[in-house]
Amino acid sequence: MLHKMKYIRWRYWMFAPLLLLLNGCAKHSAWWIFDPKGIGAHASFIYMMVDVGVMLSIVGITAILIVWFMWRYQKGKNRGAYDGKWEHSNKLELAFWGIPIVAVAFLSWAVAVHGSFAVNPYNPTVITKHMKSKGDPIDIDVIATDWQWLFIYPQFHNMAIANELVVPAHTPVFFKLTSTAVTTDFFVPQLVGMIDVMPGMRTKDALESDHLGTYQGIAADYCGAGMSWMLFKTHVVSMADFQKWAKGVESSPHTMDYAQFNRFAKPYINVHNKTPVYGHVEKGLFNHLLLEVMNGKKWPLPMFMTENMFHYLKLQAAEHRA
Amino acid sequence: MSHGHSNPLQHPEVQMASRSSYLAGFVIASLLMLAATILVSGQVLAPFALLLTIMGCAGLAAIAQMYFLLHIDISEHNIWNTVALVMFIPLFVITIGLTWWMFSQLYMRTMPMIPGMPGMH
Amino acid sequence: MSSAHDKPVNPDQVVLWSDDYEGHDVISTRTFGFWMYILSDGMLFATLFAAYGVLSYSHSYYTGPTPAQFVAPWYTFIQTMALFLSVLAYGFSMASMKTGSKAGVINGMIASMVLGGVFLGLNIHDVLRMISMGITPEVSGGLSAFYALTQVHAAHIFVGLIWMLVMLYQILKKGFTEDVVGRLISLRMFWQFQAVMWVFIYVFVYLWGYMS
Amino acid sequence: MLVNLPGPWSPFLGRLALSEIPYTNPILAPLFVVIVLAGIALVAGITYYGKWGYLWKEWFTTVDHKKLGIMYIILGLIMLFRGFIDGLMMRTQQTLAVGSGHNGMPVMGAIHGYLAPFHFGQIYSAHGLIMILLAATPLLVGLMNIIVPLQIGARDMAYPYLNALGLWITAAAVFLIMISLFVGDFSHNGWFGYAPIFELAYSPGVGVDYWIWTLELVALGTTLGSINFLATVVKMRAPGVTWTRLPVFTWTAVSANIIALTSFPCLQVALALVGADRYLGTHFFTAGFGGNLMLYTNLFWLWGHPEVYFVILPAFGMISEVIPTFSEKPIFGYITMVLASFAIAGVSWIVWLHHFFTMGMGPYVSTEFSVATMLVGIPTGVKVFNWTFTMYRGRLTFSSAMIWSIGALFLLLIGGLTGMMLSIPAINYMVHNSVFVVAHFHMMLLCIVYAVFSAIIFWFPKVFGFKLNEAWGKIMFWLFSAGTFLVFFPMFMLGFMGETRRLDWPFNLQWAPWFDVQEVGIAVYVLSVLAFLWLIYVSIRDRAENRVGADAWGTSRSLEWITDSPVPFYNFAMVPHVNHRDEAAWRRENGFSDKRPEKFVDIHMPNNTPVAIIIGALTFVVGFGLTWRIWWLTVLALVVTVLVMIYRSGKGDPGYIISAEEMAKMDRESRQKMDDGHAHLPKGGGYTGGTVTAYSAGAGDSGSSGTPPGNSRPLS
Repeated sequence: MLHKMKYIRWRYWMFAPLLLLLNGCAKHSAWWIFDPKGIGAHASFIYMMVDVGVMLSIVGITAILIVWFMWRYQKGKNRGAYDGKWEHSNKLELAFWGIPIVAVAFLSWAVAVHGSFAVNPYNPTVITKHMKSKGDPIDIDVIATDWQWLFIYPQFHNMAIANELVVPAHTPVFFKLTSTAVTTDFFVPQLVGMIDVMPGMRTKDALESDHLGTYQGIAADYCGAGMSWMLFKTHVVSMADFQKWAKGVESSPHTMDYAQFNRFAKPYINVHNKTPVYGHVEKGLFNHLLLEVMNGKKWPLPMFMTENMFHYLKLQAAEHRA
Repeated sequence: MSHGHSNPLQHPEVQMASRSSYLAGFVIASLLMLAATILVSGQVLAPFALLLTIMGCAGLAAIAQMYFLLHIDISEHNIWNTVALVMFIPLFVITIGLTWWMFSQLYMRTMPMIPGMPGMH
Repeated sequence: MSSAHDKPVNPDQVVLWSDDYEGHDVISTRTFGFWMYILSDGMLFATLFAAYGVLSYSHSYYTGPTPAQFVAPWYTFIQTMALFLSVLAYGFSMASMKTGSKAGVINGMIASMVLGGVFLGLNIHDVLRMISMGITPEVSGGLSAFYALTQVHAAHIFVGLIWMLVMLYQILKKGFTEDVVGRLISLRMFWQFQAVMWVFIYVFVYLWGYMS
Repeated sequence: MLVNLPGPWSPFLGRLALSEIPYTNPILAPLFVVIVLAGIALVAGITYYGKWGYLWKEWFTTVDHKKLGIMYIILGLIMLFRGFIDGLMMRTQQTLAVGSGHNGMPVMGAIHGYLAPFHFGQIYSAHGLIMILLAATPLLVGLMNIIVPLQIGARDMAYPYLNALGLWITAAAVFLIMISLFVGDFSHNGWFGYAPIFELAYSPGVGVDYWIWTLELVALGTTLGSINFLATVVKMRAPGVTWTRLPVFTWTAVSANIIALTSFPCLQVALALVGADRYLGTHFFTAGFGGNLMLYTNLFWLWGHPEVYFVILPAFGMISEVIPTFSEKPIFGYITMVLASFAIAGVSWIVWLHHFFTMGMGPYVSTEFSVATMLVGIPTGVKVFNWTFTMYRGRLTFSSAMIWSIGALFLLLIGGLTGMMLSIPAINYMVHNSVFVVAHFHMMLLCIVYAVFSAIIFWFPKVFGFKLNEAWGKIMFWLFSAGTFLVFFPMFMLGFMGETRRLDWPFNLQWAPWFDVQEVGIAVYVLSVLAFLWLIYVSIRDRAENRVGADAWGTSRSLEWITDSPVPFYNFAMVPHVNHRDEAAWRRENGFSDKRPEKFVDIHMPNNTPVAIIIGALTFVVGFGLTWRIWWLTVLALVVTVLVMIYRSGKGDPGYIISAEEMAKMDRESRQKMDDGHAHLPKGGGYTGGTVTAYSAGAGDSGSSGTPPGNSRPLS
C-alpha cells in the first residue's frame, strides 16, 4: 500500500487541468478528438466544429434569454412589465418553429448528408478522392479475439503483428475487420473513427495519416473483462521505415496457421502489452475464421475468469502464452 | 359510475354484434386465403408477381376481418378503437419496414459472399 | 384561449360542479383498454415479424432445411379454416348474446373452443412431425425465428381457450353481469385478432416460406 | 430442448447453491449484514408499533392512485439511491485504477483499483438498468399516477386494480435486481446488453438471466400502466375537460404512454429471444448457425430510443406546470406545446439506429436516421423557447420548485447541443461509445431528475397537505448542481480526450486529474443526498407551520389545485365542471375559489384488494425460479398466478357506494378542518414569498389540518 500512497501523491503534482488545456498544441496532445492526425478524424473534427458553431449560437442565445428574463421579470423587482394574459403570439411561434427547422435543415444538408459520405468507413470520399496521386493503398486484415488484436498484412507475405499496428504515412490503408469472439469496436481516436468488429461478419474501415507519430488504439465497445487491456499502439511511420519494419517482421520465424490461431484466440488479457509478430500467416485465415465462426466455432470463457484478476494472471502465466 | 344502472346486454358494444357481418368477414377472408393457397401450391405465377398477389390477399383479408369482425369503423362507439389502430399501423410498418431495409443493407455490407458459406445452396 | 380570461363571467350562470355526471361507461372503458392491449400485442407480433424477416435469408437457415422443404400449404390451410370457423362460431355466440340467449352463447362458445382445439391440435401435430424430422429451433437462426412466430401465436390460442373455459363457467354461474359481458366482448376482440394475426403468419411465414 | 448452464444443477434448487452467495466478498458481506439488521429493525419497529394492519389495509392492498403513486415514488427514490451508490463505486474505481502498473487491491482480486473487471461490469450494468427503468420510470409513473387523474377530474384511474398490479410487478423487478446483489451475480454486459456476449458461452453465470427477467418484469408493469393511463385520459375526463383543456402535463403523459404502450413489446420480444437463446438453445443472436447478432441491437433500440422519450416527455410536462405557476402566467403557446410533445413521440420511432451508427450500415441508411434524429431537435427547441417565453412578461418567484425546473432547462440545453453532435454520423464515429455519450445522456436523464425533484416539491403539498422546506430545497439544489457540474463537465472533457466507456482500467494517466474532479463531484452529490434526507426530516418536523390550502402556491393553475390538500381519497366531493384550461386560475381570478358544491350525489369507489400484491410476489418467484432454473418453482408460481387471476376474475369487485348524505357530511367535515387549519397559515394562504394578486387572501379553501374524511388516513 505504501507504493500506492506514493503513486497517488505523485499524481497530484499533475493535477492541473488548466495546464493540460494549454497543452493542446504540444506534440502529444491529451485532447485526442481536438487534435486529429488522420484525414478521416480531421474531417469529423471539422464537421463537429460546424455543428457546434450552429447549435451554440441558438443554445447560447436561448440561455442568455432565460437568464435575462430571470433577472428582468423577477417578482417584486419591477424591472419588466407584467402581463399575466400574454400566452400566445403567432409571430413568435412561427419563429420558434422556424429557427430550429432552418438550423436542422442546414445541418442535415451540410453535415449529416455530406459527412455520411465523406467519412463513410467503407468508402470515405475524403480519402478515396485523392487516391491516384498517393501511393498504392495497403490492405490490413484485422481479427479481434478475446482480448487481443491481430493485424495481418496480405501484401507483405501475409505477415502479422498482434496488439500493435504499423502503417505508412501518406498512404491509404484499408481495413477488413472481423472478430472471433464477441463484438467490439475498432477505434484510434486521433486517426479514425469507430467501426464495430463483429464475429461472423466483416466490416471495413479506412485510414490515412500525414503525420508521423504514435497514436493510441482502443477496443471501444464492451467485449468482456479484458477489454480495458485490449489496446494497440498505432505507429504512423514513413514509407521507408515501414518497408524496413516489414522486412524485419517478414523474416520472423513465427508463423500463424489455424492451429496456432486456436492457441492465440483462447481468452487472454494482455496486461503485459505483448506484441508478438508472425512472419507468415496461413493464406486466407481471415475468411477461414469467418466461416468457422459462422459454423459456430467459439473460444469460450471459463466461468468468472476475471473475478479474481491475480488468480487469473497466475493461470495465464502458467500457460506461457504469448 | 353506472354499476347495475342498466342492462349490460343493451350496451351498444353488445348490440353491434351481427351474424351477417361476421359471416361476410369469414367468407371473404377464407376465399382470399384459399386463393393464395392455390396460387402458391400451384406456383402458377412468377415469384415476384406471386408475392405481390399473396401480399394483396393478406392485406385484403386483414382489412375485411378488421372491418367486419372487429368493427373498426368511425361509429361513435368504435371511433377510439379506430384512432388507436390508425396510430399503431405506421408503427407496425416502421418496425418491420425499416428493420428489413436496414438489414438488407447490412447483410450486403457485413456478409461477404465467401465460398463454402452456410446457406449458399 | 386568452379570450376566456377577458370575457366577464356571470357567477349565477357558471357551472362549477356537474351533478348529473354519472361517471364512465364501464364496458366501453374495459374494452377500450383491452383493445389497446391487443394493439400492443400486435406490436409484439410486428417485432417478431421484423426478426423473422431478418432471419429468413438463405444463410439464416444455416445448413438446415428452409420452410420450402417442410411447409405443407394445404395442411396449414386446414388449420386456417379451423381458426376462422372458430372465430365465426364465437361471433355467432356474441350475436346470440344480443337477445340474452344463454344457450346460444354457450353453444357458440363450445363450438369455438372445439375448433380452436382442432387448430391447436393440428399445430402440435405439425410441430411433432417437424421435430421427428430433426427440424428443431436449435438447428438454425431461421428456424428459431420460424418457431418463435408460429408458437407465440399458438400460445395466444392456448390462452384464449383457457379464457373461454373460464368464461363458460362465469356465464353459468353469474349470468350476463356487466363484468361478464365486458369480458366476453374483450375475449371476442382477442379471438378475432388472433385470426388477423394468423392471416399474416399464414401468408408471410408459411406461404412465402414455401414459395422461396 | 432446455439448455442448462454448465456446472452443477439439482432438480430441487436448480443452479442455486451455497457457493453462489458471495459471502467472502469484503463489500457485499458487510452490506448484507447491514441490510439484514436494518430489515430486522424495521420489522421489529412495525411490529412494536402495531402498524402491520395499517400497512396492509392502507398501503399494500390499496388501489388508490395517490397511494400507489406515493409507493412508486418511494420505490423510485430508493432505487435512485442504489443507482447512485453504483455510480459512486464506478467513479471511485476509475479514480483509483487510472495509470499504469499494479495499483490495485489484492484483497479484492483487482490489479487496478479495488474492483475486478467482472465486478465493475456488473456495477455499471446495474447502474444503468436501475437508473432508467427502476428509478426514473417509477418516479415518473408515480407522479403521473397521482396527478393525471386529478388534472382531468377523475376519481381514480380507469382500472384501479391494474394500477396496483403494475406497481407490485415493478416492485418484483426491484426485488429481483436487489437480490442479485447477494445471491449470484448480475449481468456484466451493460444495461442494454451486447450480442453475442450475453450468450451462454461468454456469460456462463446467472447474471444475464437476472437482467432478462428484471427487464421483462419492468416492461410488463409499465405496459399495464400505460394502458391504464391512456384509458383514463380517453374515457374518464370530467365534463368540460375537452381535448384543448387538458393540462400540458396530462398531454405529455398521454404522449409518453403512447410511446410506452407501443415500444415496450419490442423490449419484451428482444429479451424473450435472448432468453430463448440461453434457455432453449435457439440461434437468434449467436454468431454462428445463421443467427444475427446485429438483430438484437436493432430490436433493443427499437424500444430503447422511444423509451428515452417515454422518460423525458413527462419531465417536460412537469416543467410545463411549474414554470407557468411561478411565472403567474399561462403557458406560452399551449397548442404548439402539445403538438411538440406529439411530434417528439412520433419522431422517436424512426431514430433508433443512431445508437449503432458504427455497425457499418451504408451512408443512405445512416443519413435517414441521422436526419430523423435531428428532427427531434425541432419540437424540443420549440418547447424550450415556449418555456423561456412563458417567463417573459411574467412575475417570477424563484421558489425551490422553480429553480429545479430552470436547472432542468439548462441541462436540456447542454444535452440538446451535445445530442445534435451525436446525431450526425460523421461526428458520431469519433465519440460513439466514449464517455462523451455517457455525459450527454446523463445531461438528459438529469434533466428528468431535476424535473422530478421540481415536481415532488411542487406537488408535495397537494398530496400531504404541507410544503417542503424551501431553504433546504434550495440548498439541495445547489449541492446537486455543483455535483452535476463537477462530475459531468470532466466527463465531457474526457470524451474529447478519447476515453471510451466502461473502462475498469483507464490506461491514460493524463485523464487522472479529471477523475479526481469527478470524485470530488461525487462527494458533493453525497452531501446533496444528505440534504435531501434533512429536507424531508425538517419538513415533516415543521409540518404544522407549512400547512397549505387547496391552492398551495397561490398562483396554481390546473384542476388538481381546486380540491383539498391533502387530497381526500375520493379526490373531488363532486366531479368538477371544468370551464377553462387553467381551471384553478380561472376560478381564482373570477372569485370562485371558495365555492364548494352544495349538492351531492352517490359515488362509487373500488375496494382494496390483496390480489395485486400476491401476483407481484408470484411474478418475483417466477423470475427468481427462471433465473436459477428451478423449473418446478417456476411452473408452480405460474400456475398459481393464473389461478389467482381466475379467482379474482370470478370474484370481481363490486366496490362500495358512498351515499350523497355521507358525502355531504365528509365535505362538511373537510371544510371544518380546513377552517381550523386556516389559523396556521401565513397570510395570503399561498406562497410565502410575497402577496399574490388575483387571489383573495380570505379565500376559504386553504388548508385542511390533516385527517381527510372517510376511511382514508392522512398520508403524513
